[in-house]
Amino acid sequence: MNDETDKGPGLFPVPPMGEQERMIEAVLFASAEPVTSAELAKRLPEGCDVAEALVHLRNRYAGRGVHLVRVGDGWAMRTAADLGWLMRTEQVETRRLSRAAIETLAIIAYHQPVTRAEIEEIRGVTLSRGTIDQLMELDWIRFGRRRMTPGRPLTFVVTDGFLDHFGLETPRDLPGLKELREAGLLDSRGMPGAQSLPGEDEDEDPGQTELFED
Amino acid sequence: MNDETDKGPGLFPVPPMGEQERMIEAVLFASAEPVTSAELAKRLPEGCDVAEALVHLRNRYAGRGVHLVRVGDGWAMRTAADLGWLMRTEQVETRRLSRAAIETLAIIAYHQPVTRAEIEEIRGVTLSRGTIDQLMELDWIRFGRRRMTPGRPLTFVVTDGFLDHFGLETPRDLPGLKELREAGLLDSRGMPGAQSLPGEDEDEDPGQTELFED
Amino acid sequence: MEAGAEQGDIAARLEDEALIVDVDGYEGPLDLLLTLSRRQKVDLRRISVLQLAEQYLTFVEAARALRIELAADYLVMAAWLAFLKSRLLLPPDPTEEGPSAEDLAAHLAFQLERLEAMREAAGRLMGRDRLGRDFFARGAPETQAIEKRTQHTATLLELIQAYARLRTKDEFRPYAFDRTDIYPLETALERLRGMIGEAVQWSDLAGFLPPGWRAAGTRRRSALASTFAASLELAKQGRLDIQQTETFAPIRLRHRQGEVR
Repeated sequence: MNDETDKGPGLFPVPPMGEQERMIEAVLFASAEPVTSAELAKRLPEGCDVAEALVHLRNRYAGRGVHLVRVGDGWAMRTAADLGWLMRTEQVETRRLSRAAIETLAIIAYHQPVTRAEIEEIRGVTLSRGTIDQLMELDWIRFGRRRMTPGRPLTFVVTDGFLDHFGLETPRDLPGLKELREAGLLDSRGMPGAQSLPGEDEDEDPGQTELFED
Repeated sequence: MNDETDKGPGLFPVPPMGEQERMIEAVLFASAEPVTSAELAKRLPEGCDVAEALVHLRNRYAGRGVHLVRVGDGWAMRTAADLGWLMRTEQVETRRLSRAAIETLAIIAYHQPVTRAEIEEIRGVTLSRGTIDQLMELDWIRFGRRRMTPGRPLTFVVTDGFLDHFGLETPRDLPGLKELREAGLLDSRGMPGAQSLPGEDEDEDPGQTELFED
Repeated sequence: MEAGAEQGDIAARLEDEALIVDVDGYEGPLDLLLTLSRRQKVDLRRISVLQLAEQYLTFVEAARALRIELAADYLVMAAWLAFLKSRLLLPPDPTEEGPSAEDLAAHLAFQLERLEAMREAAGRLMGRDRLGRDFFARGAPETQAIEKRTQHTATLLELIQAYARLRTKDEFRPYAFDRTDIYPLETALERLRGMIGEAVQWSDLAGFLPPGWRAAGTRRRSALASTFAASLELAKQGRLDIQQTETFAPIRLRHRQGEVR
């Protein structure tokens, strides 16, 4: 935790922008995990303009072997993807995901927040035990808020860990999201005339689209 | 992915110096250990001038928040020494919560307000003083109201700090047993007509969500 | 029938059989429908649902002919498609309520298109540059140990798994029936095995219930169910005969005559 005396207002002049950039550079280099803007602001001396310093830093690393990337609310340094072949020794062997797990992950990412019943409706098959478990263990999905519909079902959403892993700044950057939405393929549309069963949720879904709204 | 054949001499042109610099930058960034010049030369395509690229890279980082430094006979990226104070928050050592603590916390979260005797009954072991102290210190639990039963025992409830840490809006968003089972996070199947454990909720049916109904 | 059509028939049948052999490879009826719909070689938006329904029903028929047991959800889908097919073929009945056959067909087409879209999205997602494979985090995060503070932490998953562990620790014990209202099959079997030798005459099943389980209610129902299941097992082993004179009449048991005990 930062000591308050480090940043007594007015006691020290605000460091010049170049210096602010250096500080952020150092903090981001030191951390393997993304660091949020709020966290950066807390660490830097009072009066620093984190957002602006981040813009400078991002430009500085454009085209380099290492990039500044945004991950959800956080920022991180990551090596350029075109140099992945150089890092063979650092590569981690990831467990091969089942087709069910991959599809479920995509459905959660594109439809979030999404309930279990909706995932099953889209895949047309019961979600097998272990699929959710596996995605949670990978820290790619987590529980969202309960849907305010009968039965108040749990929802699932993707995590910042998911964004980090797939090199996405926000869930809005999912490939093809816009086209899918325009084609109406992300609408939650029930069987016409079907009665909603208790515990199941209907189309009225607060928050379904709001996540992707600007 | 490239493989060994990719750097057969003369097959590919030597990358330009700027590119060699990028490659070394990425390798040093991603490596857990300092990397020797010989190792760098082995990783880079045939014909690269590692020594010269290192000089360029070192100059590029001169005065930045991160430096290229020599460590033993290897090379590494290190944050600038004058910015060490920024890294102070990095020193928090996180340790897993003990099994006793996490179980106690879970019981409080799911059954709040809950008395010490009830926690002990569910876990089947005596609750040590240190466990409660630790959870209090973490600001994850606090005292709730006294139970209006003989002896008027104190109860425990979870705090907003708890909700914040676990990314929950309300304790109601905690998944219930049935939902855990459906999500495959629970291995055993429920026994038909299984009864609640002694000392638990007085309700007939221990549906988890009910516990938090107002 | 033209020879060409017949040959086409044979080809289609062989294809169906190939599908059936592979039925375990399909992730449910929707997945199978998606595969079948590719045979039409048209954009999913222009798919003929009627034709698709027929293909699916042919598939189920073929499975039946080969005596392959399909999972229940495949049969549910078949029943629904048969219903849809008849609705699509008949002229619409203006007095009938509910969604039209066209609406139902359109929804099925939508489901197929959406599933395919999600498959493609999943493929694109997995094909992206990925952390730890194509791009990398700092290999040596720096921590300068000046002031060390230990912070205990836990994840939500750990929390709920801890809770689940507590709540289910009894259930992990294999069949430890300490639950007061459940009369386990094993116990019923053991009891019945001991008693049946005495049943020279036809005796009411209820007479074999243990004392304390005979009063009406959950306990009686559980004991009755288990004892009946046990009697079926012993009948299968040839140790007793079961008789019921009419529907809902009392079930009676008798030790099988001549059986060596």
